[in-house]
Amino acid sequence: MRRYRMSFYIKLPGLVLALILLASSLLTGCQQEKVLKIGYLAEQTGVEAYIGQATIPALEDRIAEVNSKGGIGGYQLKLIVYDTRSEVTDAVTVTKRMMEQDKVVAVIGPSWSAAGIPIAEIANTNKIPVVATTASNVNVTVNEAGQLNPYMFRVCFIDPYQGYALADFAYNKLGKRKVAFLTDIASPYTVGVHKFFKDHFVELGGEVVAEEGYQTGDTEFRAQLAKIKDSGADLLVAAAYTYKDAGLIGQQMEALGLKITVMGADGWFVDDLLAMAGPQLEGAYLTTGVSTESPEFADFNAAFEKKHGVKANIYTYYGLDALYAIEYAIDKAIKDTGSPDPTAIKNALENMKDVQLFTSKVTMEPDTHNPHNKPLLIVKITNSKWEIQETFQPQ
Amino acid sequence: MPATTPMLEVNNLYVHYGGICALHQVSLHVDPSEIIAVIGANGAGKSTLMKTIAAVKDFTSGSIQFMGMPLKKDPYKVVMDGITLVPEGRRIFAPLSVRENLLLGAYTRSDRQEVAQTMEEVLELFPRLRERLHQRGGTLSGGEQQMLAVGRALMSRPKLLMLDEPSLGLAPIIIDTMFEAITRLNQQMGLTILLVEQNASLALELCHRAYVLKTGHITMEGNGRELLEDERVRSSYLGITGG
Amino acid sequence: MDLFLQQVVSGISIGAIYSLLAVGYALVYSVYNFTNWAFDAFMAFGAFMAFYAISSFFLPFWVAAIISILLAIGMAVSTEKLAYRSLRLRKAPRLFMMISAMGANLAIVNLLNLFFGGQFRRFPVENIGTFSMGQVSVGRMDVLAGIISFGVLGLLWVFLYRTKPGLGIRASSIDILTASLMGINNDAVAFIIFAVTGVLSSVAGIFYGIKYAVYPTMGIVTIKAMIASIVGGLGSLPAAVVGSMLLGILETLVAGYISSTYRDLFSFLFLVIILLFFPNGLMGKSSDEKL
Amino acid sequence: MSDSIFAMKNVSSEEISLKNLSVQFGGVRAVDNFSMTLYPGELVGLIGPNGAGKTTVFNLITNYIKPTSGEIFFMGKSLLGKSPDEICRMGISRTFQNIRLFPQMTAYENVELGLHNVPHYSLLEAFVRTPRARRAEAETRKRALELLEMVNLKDFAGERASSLPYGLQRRLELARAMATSPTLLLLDEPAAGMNEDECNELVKLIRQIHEHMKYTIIMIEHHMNVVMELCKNSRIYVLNLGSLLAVGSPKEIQTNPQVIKAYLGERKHARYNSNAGSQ
Amino acid sequence: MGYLNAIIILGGINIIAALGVAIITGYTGLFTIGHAGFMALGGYACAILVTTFHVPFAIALIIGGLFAGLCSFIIGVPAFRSQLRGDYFAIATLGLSEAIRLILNTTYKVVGGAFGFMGMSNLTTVPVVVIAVILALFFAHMFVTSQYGKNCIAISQDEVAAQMMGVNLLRTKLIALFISAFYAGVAGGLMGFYMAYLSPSFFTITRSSDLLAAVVFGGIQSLIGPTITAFVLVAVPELLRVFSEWRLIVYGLLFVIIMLFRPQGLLGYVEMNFAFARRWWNAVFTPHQAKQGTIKGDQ
Repeated sequence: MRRYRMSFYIKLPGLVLALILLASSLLTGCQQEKVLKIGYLAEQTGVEAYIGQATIPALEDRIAEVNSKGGIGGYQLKLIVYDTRSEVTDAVTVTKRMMEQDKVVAVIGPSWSAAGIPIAEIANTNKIPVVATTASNVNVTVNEAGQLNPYMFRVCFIDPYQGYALADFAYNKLGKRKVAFLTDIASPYTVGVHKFFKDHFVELGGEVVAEEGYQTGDTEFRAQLAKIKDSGADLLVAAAYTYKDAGLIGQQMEALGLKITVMGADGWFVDDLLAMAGPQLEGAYLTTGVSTESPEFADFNAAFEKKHGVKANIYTYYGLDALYAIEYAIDKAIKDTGSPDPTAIKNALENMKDVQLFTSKVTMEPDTHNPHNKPLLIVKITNSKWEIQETFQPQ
Repeated sequence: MPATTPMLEVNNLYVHYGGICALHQVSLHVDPSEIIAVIGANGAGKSTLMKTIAAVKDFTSGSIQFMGMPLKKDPYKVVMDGITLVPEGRRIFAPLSVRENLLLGAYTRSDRQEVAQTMEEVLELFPRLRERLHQRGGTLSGGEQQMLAVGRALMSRPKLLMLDEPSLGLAPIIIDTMFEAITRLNQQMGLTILLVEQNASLALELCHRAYVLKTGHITMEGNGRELLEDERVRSSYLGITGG
Repeated sequence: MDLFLQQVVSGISIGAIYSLLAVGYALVYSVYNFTNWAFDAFMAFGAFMAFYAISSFFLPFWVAAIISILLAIGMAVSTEKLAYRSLRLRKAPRLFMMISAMGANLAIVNLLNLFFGGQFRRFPVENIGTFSMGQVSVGRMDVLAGIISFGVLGLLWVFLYRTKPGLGIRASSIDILTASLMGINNDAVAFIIFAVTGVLSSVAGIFYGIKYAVYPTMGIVTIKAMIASIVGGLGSLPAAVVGSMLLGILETLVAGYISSTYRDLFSFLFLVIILLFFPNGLMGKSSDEKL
Repeated sequence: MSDSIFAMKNVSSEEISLKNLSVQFGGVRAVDNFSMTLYPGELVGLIGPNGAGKTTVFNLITNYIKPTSGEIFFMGKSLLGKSPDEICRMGISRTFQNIRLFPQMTAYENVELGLHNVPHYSLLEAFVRTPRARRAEAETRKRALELLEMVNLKDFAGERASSLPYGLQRRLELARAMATSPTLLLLDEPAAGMNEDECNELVKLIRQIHEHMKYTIIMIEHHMNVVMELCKNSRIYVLNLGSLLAVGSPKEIQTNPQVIKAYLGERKHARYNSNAGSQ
Repeated sequence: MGYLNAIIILGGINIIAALGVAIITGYTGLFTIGHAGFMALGGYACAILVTTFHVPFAIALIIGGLFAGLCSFIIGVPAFRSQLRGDYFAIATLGLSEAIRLILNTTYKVVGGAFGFMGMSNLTTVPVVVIAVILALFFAHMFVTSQYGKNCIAISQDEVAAQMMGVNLLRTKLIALFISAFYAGVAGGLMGFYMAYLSPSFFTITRSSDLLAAVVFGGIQSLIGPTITAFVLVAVPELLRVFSEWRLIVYGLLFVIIMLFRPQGLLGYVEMNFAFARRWWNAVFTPHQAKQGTIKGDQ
């Protein structure tokens, strides 16, 4: 109690000094021999905190596992995690920090495209590869002018695939003709799915009867849904980036007595959605690159939840995919050139062919840095469970 | 008026606002059943003195004793002990009804019946308030508001009633009624009153004893009548110069 | 017409929740003249407490609600003690309290995030469905939430207008200095006001959680309540309710008839226009100074 | 009414005239059908018990509050609808009953503000401080110090206004009012809170600036000896409950039975001819 | 040391925007929680000028700032005419800022909507930012010490008295708001060309309230205070990374602690010209002036 009374003016400089010391000890931590650092851009706080919280333990487990087996090519791996607060500026700053201060050899993340675009620039400048997890906007790897961002990769498919596949499925398999959209206008991801769905659906001969919007963070959709109900649509496309939106849309549709098929994209694919609005979204369809329901992950899921008290979600998988890809590339780089140089790692990533990652085998397209022909699953929510309907192979 | 122990005793009081000294070594005492006036010009520190005794303002050094005990630090405890201040400018609660204003005066008292009885007494004293019992305080005229403010203070059954500039902004005829009521309270109920006034002649005529406050210092004290006749008081506060 | 009615019903159900929060803002503002930015943290806190009482301790809803309310009262009151009290006593400008509140808010929200995780959770109560009036479907939970919200506001009204402490609080909101001269304990008033804030935020948080979801940043919605209380006129409780209902209905009508994309644009436009014609809000007291 | 005083002036050259001014606050007539005319260079007093509406008259002249009815002309121009700052720039300046200095600014800065209420150089010049801007600033500085000297505050130029003693704050306010180069000065209780010596000094100061600067002055004051002394060659208006009770020379006012009754006090006569409350 | 550069650049950008808020909030006494909107306007304008019209970066920055300044009149003219004050004005600025963000989010032509504005290069380097900060400080200092600036201070101290002393409130407040928005606009331009990308999601209410916090921490009526705190507020969350998940909790508590222990802000009422040092000198070495009133945060 007495220490607590110490004058603030004595404490403050002390606190600042301690902070600076702690920070500088981190800053100066020079690259030790035989340790390779891999960065992870995590959303630990903010609206998307659930992404980072379910991914960090998985990455750490995997790295511990690799290290316990002697590392890669004699190198031990070390994970550097920084919180982005789900803000782009933070993501940019910490990427610089990882690359320039911590001297990471590769970076995992980010999970959203708005951060992916400026980060690509940083990766190119520092010549350190970044493997984005779920940043699915086209411009993340190929910039607006059509030039490849040489150091930016991703392990997910891109927005056009999802929009295209969903439209195809809705028109041809489900026989839907009148579509309504409910889109988060502040999220490039949902706007992208909306655009590509609409393009293909109209091309096929479908009709767009309502296009409604909302803003990230909104929770009230009844006004929009009532309008959609009035529009006579037989299909609602709501490619929410955070699953919360999808859950709320489901709940509020039920409250309004709106019973039409809903379609979403991989932003939905988090088990918590089923807990939130499983019955309400019964019969809804969505696309995903990987499913937590696939039997091959059952053991992993159970072990993960038991160990960490958090359910694995697809962001966990994508994070692991990215890590696996980087592991492969480091191994390859060491084998080819004798050193885990970031540029060598980048070259290895670029030339990945049929490499088994956590979820599937991946071949990287050298000219787009997107995974080649990554299969896309169409999932239906049945009895509050994900049920894989079909696998969609893009041509 | 001989008294054994003073009801209120202020010793060597210093009060500061920021770096400015508002009260300088002020000492005074109030005996039971006295009317004491403190007179002085605007800015002399009269209101500061009142606020300090009401514990709204802290003092830097010195002491204040009430009924032989040091003054409490919190305004509400001071009210519970029996000191009630009628603030300068009345400060009634304009949006509240007259009745609510009066009830607020009795906030520290819990016996409903006794409170009702006091209210009856107050309404007896100021019959005008009874007519306006359910009107909003803000709609009262200035004189009625002053009655309400005094009535509200009386609701707490104070041992010491402090009045800060009760004549402020009132028509002379209303001032007369007001001061009559104050005298009555003192004479009939034996209420001790500490009064701050700028209208020196009025206050001096009414009080038993008075103090003259000048830029934070007590410069004179004495019997009201004596001070009225004092040349210095007459010239500086009553505006009566030789010519 | 049905669409219109449907929108109005939705608007009212949103307005009811805004009202609880806006009244909380108004109450603090009326006495302390500052905007309590920590309000959204209290709301999330209340929702989380109820959520965990039900999901981890399997308590019945009502018990959980009461526990949550009590904890939220504790949270609100201790925030007042730690973050505002000394500023209040020092008569610091309200901006300082606002910043202090912002800090408290940041800390509490991130504590929730740290302890409970950032997932969105469905509030563990049974869905009691909807009923229809003509073509208009109304959520039973919304009706219940509306009734309880207005019930709480009604109780608050009774407390403020029919009890002695309530009278004391109203007096403090008019003139805190004179109130203390009446023997009203300012600390007790602060305690009561922030306790009421805790009740309001917790009830709002629970119903918001039931209506939508429970997550650490759920309090973002309080910005709407802040706007509502400002549109109504800062510091006035009835004005806060009027502003909230107005904003709730207007929002849904704009989304329903003008453009859902530009809903917020219209809401803000509406706010600015109201302020231009009523610089002190619709029912606010004018702050003319005396010379 | 003392006709002799009015007769001396030419009607067309009046400085300010208030015509049948009324204002209501929530049903109460704060000022009721009040008229008043001043000629250049006059110094008149405005007295009356508290709440009589004296400050309200000042507020009406500076258009801080708008009259319910009536008109105000200043140098032949109507003041209605003009904003307080326009009115100030037209040449009417005032002090306040409760001192309203800029508390965190120095004494010097307070005076300076009145001098550059309209800055003397363009905004662009402000950013680079051209020689012209610097000259203008130097000129302002000189003027400000002159004004401070005039009210004997030069030694306190660098002090924060809020840290000055009460009496000096009053004088600083006077200097600030003079800085706007007014022709009409409205003084709201300049002697409030001053002791006898200070009052005498103030009387001297006001007379000096009145003569020196040729201001027209309206002064609200409770200190009778101050008013009586300063207005001994002109007249005093007495307001009661919003309306004009009497107007005349100090002598006439002191003996006016109505004034004595309403203001100076009736009961014990002579004793009450003082400051019946203030603020 | 690119990471340090990142902090210097982001800190510098934050300083420039905070100086803008200091002018309107610290010196003129009008709270704003909408300066992110002006940053967005300046940033996008600057980006379009450079990428589409190939205007030199420095000139584009200034035009972007002017554009933000002009847009500030949209809210300034009506708000000051109807005498909005305090929280009412603050919420009106918030309204404008959110409206700007919404419009940017939904306008896909030219500004790229929610996808953000791409195709920019990285032009904001450390020297650019350092020079910009120095210029910004210099001009801000020139402004607040000018007759215009003093009129602003007078308004913040006593609006009524200032008006009665002939200060044109509308004009003076508009000038302050214009300059303030100009600063924010320039900061926005620098930000865009640092990120080489602009997205409406950069300019949320969080950014606005961070700027306000920087000014309040730094101190009312001070430029040097907000300059320091604006930088520190960028650096501290980075330093606090050692607390990992506790970072933002600690950060929030720091807000509370600073307000409790130094409620007037770090350097409230301390002018840049170091008059305070002179005054301190006088207080210590000249006995008759030692009776200074303490500086109170309250006005």
